[in-house]
Amino acid sequence: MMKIDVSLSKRLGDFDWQARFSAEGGQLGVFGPSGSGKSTLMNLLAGLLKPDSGHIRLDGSPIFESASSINLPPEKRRIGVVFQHAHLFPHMGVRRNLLYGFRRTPANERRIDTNDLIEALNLGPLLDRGVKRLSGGERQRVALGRTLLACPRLILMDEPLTGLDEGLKYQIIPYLKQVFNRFEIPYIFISHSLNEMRLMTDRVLEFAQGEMTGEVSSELLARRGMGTGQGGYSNLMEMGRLREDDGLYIYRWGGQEICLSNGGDQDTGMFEIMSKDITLFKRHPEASSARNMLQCRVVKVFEAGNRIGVELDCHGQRLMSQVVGSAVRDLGLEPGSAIIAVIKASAFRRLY
Amino acid sequence: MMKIDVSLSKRLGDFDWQARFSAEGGQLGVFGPSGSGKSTLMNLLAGLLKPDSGHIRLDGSPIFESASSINLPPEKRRIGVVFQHAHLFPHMGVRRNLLYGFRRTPANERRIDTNDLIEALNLGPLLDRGVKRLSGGERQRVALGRTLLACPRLILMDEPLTGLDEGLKYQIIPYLKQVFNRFEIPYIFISHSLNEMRLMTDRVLEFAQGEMTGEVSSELLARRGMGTGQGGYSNLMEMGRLREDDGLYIYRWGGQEICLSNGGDQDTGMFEIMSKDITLFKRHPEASSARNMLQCRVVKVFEAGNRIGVELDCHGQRLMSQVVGSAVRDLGLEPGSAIIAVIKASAFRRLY
Amino acid sequence: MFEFSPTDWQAISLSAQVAITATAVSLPFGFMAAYLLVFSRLPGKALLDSLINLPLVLPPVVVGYLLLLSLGSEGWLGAMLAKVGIRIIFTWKAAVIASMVVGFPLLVRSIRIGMEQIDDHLIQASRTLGAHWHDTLLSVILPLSGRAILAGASLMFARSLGEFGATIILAGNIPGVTQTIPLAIYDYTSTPGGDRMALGLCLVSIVLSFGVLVLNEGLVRRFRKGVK
Amino acid sequence: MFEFSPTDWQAISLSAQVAITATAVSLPFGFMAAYLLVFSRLPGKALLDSLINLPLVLPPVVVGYLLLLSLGSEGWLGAMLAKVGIRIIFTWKAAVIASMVVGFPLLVRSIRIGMEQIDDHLIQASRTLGAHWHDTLLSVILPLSGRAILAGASLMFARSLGEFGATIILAGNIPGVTQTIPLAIYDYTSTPGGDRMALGLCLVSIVLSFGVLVLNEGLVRRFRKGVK
Amino acid sequence: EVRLSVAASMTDATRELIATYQKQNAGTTLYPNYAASGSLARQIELGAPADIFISANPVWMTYLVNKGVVAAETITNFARNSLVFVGKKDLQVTSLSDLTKLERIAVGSPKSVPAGQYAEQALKAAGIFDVLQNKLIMAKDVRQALMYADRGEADGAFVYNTDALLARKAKILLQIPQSLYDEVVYPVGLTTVGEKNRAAADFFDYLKSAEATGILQEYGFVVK
Ligand SMILES: Nc1ncnc2c1ncn2[C@@H]1O[C@H](COP(=O)(O)OP(=O)(O)OP(=O)(O)O)[C@@H](O)[C@H]1O
Ligand SMILES: Nc1ncnc2c1ncn2[C@@H]1O[C@H](COP(=O)(O)OP(=O)(O)OP(=O)(O)O)[C@@H](O)[C@H]1O
Ligand SMILES: [Mg+2]
Ligand SMILES: [Mg+2]
Repeated sequence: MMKIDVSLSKRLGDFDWQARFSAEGGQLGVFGPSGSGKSTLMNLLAGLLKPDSGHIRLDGSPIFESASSINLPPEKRRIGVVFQHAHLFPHMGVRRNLLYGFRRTPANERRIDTNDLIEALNLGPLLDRGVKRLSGGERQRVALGRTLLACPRLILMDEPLTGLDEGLKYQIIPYLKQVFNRFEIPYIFISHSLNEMRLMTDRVLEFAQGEMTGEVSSELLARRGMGTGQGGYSNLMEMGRLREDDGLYIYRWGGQEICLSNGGDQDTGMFEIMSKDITLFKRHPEASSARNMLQCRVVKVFEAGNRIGVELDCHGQRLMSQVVGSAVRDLGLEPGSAIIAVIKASAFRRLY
Repeated sequence: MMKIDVSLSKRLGDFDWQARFSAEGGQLGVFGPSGSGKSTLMNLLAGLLKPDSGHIRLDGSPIFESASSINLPPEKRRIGVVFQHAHLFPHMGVRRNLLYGFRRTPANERRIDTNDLIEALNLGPLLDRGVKRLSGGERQRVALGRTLLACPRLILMDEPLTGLDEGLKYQIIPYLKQVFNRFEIPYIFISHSLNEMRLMTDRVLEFAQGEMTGEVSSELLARRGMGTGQGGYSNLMEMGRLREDDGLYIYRWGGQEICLSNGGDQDTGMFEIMSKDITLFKRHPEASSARNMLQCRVVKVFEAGNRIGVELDCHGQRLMSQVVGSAVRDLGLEPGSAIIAVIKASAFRRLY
Repeated sequence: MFEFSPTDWQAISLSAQVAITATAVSLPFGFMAAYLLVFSRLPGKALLDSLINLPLVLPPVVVGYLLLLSLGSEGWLGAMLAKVGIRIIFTWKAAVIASMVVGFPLLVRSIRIGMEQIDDHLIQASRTLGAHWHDTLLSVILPLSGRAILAGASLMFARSLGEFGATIILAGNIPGVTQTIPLAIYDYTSTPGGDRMALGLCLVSIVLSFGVLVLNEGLVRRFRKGVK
Repeated sequence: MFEFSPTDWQAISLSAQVAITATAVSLPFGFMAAYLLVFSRLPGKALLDSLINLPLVLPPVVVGYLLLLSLGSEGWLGAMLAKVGIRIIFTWKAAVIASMVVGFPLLVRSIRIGMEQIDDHLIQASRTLGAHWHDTLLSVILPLSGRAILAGASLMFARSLGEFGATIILAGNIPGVTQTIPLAIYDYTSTPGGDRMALGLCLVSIVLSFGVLVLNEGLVRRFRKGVK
Repeated sequence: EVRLSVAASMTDATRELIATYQKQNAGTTLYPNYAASGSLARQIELGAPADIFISANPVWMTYLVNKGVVAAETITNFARNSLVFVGKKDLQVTSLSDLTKLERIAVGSPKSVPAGQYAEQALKAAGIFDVLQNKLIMAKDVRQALMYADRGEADGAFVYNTDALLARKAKILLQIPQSLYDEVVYPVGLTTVGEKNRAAADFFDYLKSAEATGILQEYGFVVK
């Protein structure tokens, strides 16, 4: 469990940067448009940029404090960094790059198995290559592995998954999460992608024009996204598989059976269903191409931008649907009313 | 209109690369997993890497031909490149970087207005900056602008939109398309994102392990994506707005009214509706939260991976829906049968 | 302090003049030589390289002697120049040439090291943006070698200030005409009791080169700032 | 060809020995000096820089005198060394020291130019991966300056081969003991008919330094290849 | 073990002296150190090991005597030399006054080269120094002056008789009358260290022997 307490300001040319937050928990996101100061936060925390004033405390002990002139050098902070551009050492091959931090970690701190990691990041075929002969995505993976192997007490990741193809990305995320969880490495995750953010973090710091403008749960950030149109809110459902039936996969979720057209190989999985993919019906519709019809109860109806969010209770599980204003009238949506949530089997997206 | 005819092979260390294709038309995509050789194609075309053998012909005239030892130098090819990493000139400010190619373009070839471009890429505030003080996304935008201003006869873009936030990305795409169309600059677009690919290109070359494995329409690529799960097929609909009504936006599409919860400001727009968001009903369902119920006729039912694709004719327009196998039986889907396509107003995503 | 004689003052100003001229004239040649060595695919690169390094390996006096062989009235170059009425040896021009030849390897080597570290991608970018190789040379390679060029120039300037062996052979040690600081120092140290004046002249040399160093650093800083 | 006398052969082997020793011994110091000049925040950097450049600015003979002043039996360093039974002057060690001092500015300047071009991000990356500054120095800065170090070393080697002025003062011109190639050449040029032999020795110098150059290029290539 | 500091102009003669001496005294090793007299004097002054100092002019010998490192009583004039003017064969130079017709005259730099000082004395005595001043090419040492004359870069040069013998093209055109300049002597002396070195004293004596005198004369020196 990490406890981080930050209050910093920094002037870069004519760009004024400042932030003040404290957070507890393993995962913290940083979200904001291009040029809003996300990478700057990373540089300040890692000790690569000296703040003008303020303090950084990690787990209670100060690693920077302008008042008492404390300023731990980067290597003493044990804060790992995955840069936006890989910045691999050009004079070493892939293997030596990967092991650079590992070798500098005391044996009792080496909590990650090299072979595990190499496999997870699919680095095996690259090990004996020179770094100048890697493709863009390959570089990024090596950089990620290099930082992980240093087993730092906090990892800062600056758009680490950018440049990876989607397949690889969603293949890496669960491994990352698993590593981070197993070894209890907290991290701060910078990304432009709401989805990566949802999957990787709980709480998110928002930046705009150099200022930290607020702190929200990644949940809330996603709900707010519902109103702004790029994809809406995504319900994340972790489900266990029951059986396969006629090309369809039947999963168990909250005491009900959910029917998916795209299951994958593993027994459990993380699936995404977008709020806009949940259609609400007053009565059980006949002859629909949709396979899942869930009996639900409305918990809350709220506005999100120009949409209406409907929070549903589905045998104890929560689902978020999004409808338009007139539907609220037509269906008589109000807390407590019974409703059928219809979801197409193909609307689920397996994340991992 | 570009006509490109390529047949090349190249050995890089123990990596064998080869491709043979010819294409006509303004937009060509290149798709493939990390390390499959996409950037290598770019380097070969631009003249930055010398092929071992083969030829490249652009609009009929050879720019490389191993048989007759033709090998035009990069500056003679007039093929612009946007690199995966920006590679801005560190000794120049943003303005001089932007104008570098522009100044080297004969006046009669300078078809793009500098101010237009600066505005479109939102570069105004950066103009007087040094490039070392740009954020990752800012660098990428400057690199894009620099290449565009050189007004080349073909532009190669290597994941040019990576590192941009979604908002900015979909803001830039229509501008890019507009510029490319207006000045008839053909381009080859490398990306990991199916959606960017759909929006930017018609035809797509697929690469795997250094080999060009095929050429498909971006349409087909997307249809195939339906089966592989990441998002499915997206129907792209260009629609004109009719009116606003009770917080909803009514658009005209194929002689019908379409109701969207998220319209945006402009009168016309490009909207995306995923195939999985189109639910099919035998009869008109009563009391649904879905606002759009379109009378359609089934054109074709085909398999795509473990899903079933249903091509619909909707008053002359095409729509692609995706359902599971059992739905085909239940609804009696076969070419010619009448069906109701139900789409939630919130399922539409405005791209631009 | 030191009471410099008029010929001493002449030596000082001559030294400065020679060092500046030698450095300034060599710069473009040094840059081109470094460019050829780093970027070209000439077959005779190793040979060119050793040729440039020659004056470094040989004792300066030998370099002076070899220069005299070609630039003297009997030498092929000297004879040619004599026809158009130019005499090099025993004039300050000879001192400039001696300094140029002796300092050239230092200049080239410095610029080279800088050039070798330029990111290939930047050169590629400029080519795809329509720059011919000579345009790239001037607009990308030259400015990116800027600091190395400055470093090489100040190295060469300093070396020129200290150049003795080749100069005294090619230019002679003629007070007021070709006597630079090192030659004046030689005269002083060859006289019992001349040490103090020799020391004084050494100090002048040091101050001059320190000045150039400070100027250099200043330029580098302005350079960096220009880039922001 | 040339019939070298035994003392000539001694001069040749001594020259090689001196140049190699001077270069090898100077390398770590040169590297540290360059590091201090590029990366440290010492207040006296400009001073250190000019101090290092001093031997370049002064005529080598003057450098020789200054060294003699401190290393001679009357000099403070010489007196100290004499107490532990070490005599430097008029031994081959003196020739090494003369070459070291005269070549040092060249070495430092070369390494510096290379170091200045190292991408800061790589240093930052190594620090965040747990490397202390001295670890970063050895594992990142040193190898990334590799080519510049090689270049500086070959520059210094060549300069050592040609070093005359400081050597003749500090080491003396004793055939078979301290007479290096340049000193032997000096002797020959003041002997009737010695020109041919002087030329022969020059050629040997050239061949030696060419060898080092080729070795250098080879190392650079292996270096690159190691990196792939 | 004997260490000699020998003026560069005596290099060849000394080499032969050592060789002949060593034929008879195989047990002694001789270490000659050849450089300009001024350099040698400075080295000895600053503690360089030397037993015998052979100087090209009395000034540096006196300098070392004053510093107390050379035993004054041991100093003898070992050899003498004379000043000549060399130049191309066909030059019409029969007296010093003919020199005013010449374009360029090489001479050792009077400030640092003894031969240059003697030449300056002679020219001043002949009253033509001011006329010639701008035609003088100052050289680092006599050999360089000779080289200029030999290669035709200068019309002629003031050099020692011993040096003139080394010239390939240039010929002796004029013997400068001894009356116009101080006598050119090569003093030799034992250092205070050398006095205590038996072998050094032995070689020192050999330098004054008839055999040594013969060798010196062979190289063009005058021995009285
Ligand atoms: N040294 C500097 N001097 C002046 N301005 C700077 C400096 N470094 C960064 N900036 C500016 O500070 C702002 C924040 O930069 P930062 O790299 O933190 O952005 P970011 O949020 O990471 O953006 P992106 O998502 O594009 O990577 C940018 O506008 C950048 O141009
Ligand atoms: N000079 C080289 N020597 C050996 N292998 C090389 C060289 N250059 C590239 N490669 C290899 O060739 C393959 C293709 O590289 P390329 O950069 O074209 O991939 P890419 O498709 O652009 O990948 P990404 O999407 O990650 O950028 C990679 O596996 C890379 O490691
Ligand atoms: Mg950033
Ligand atoms: Mg790539």
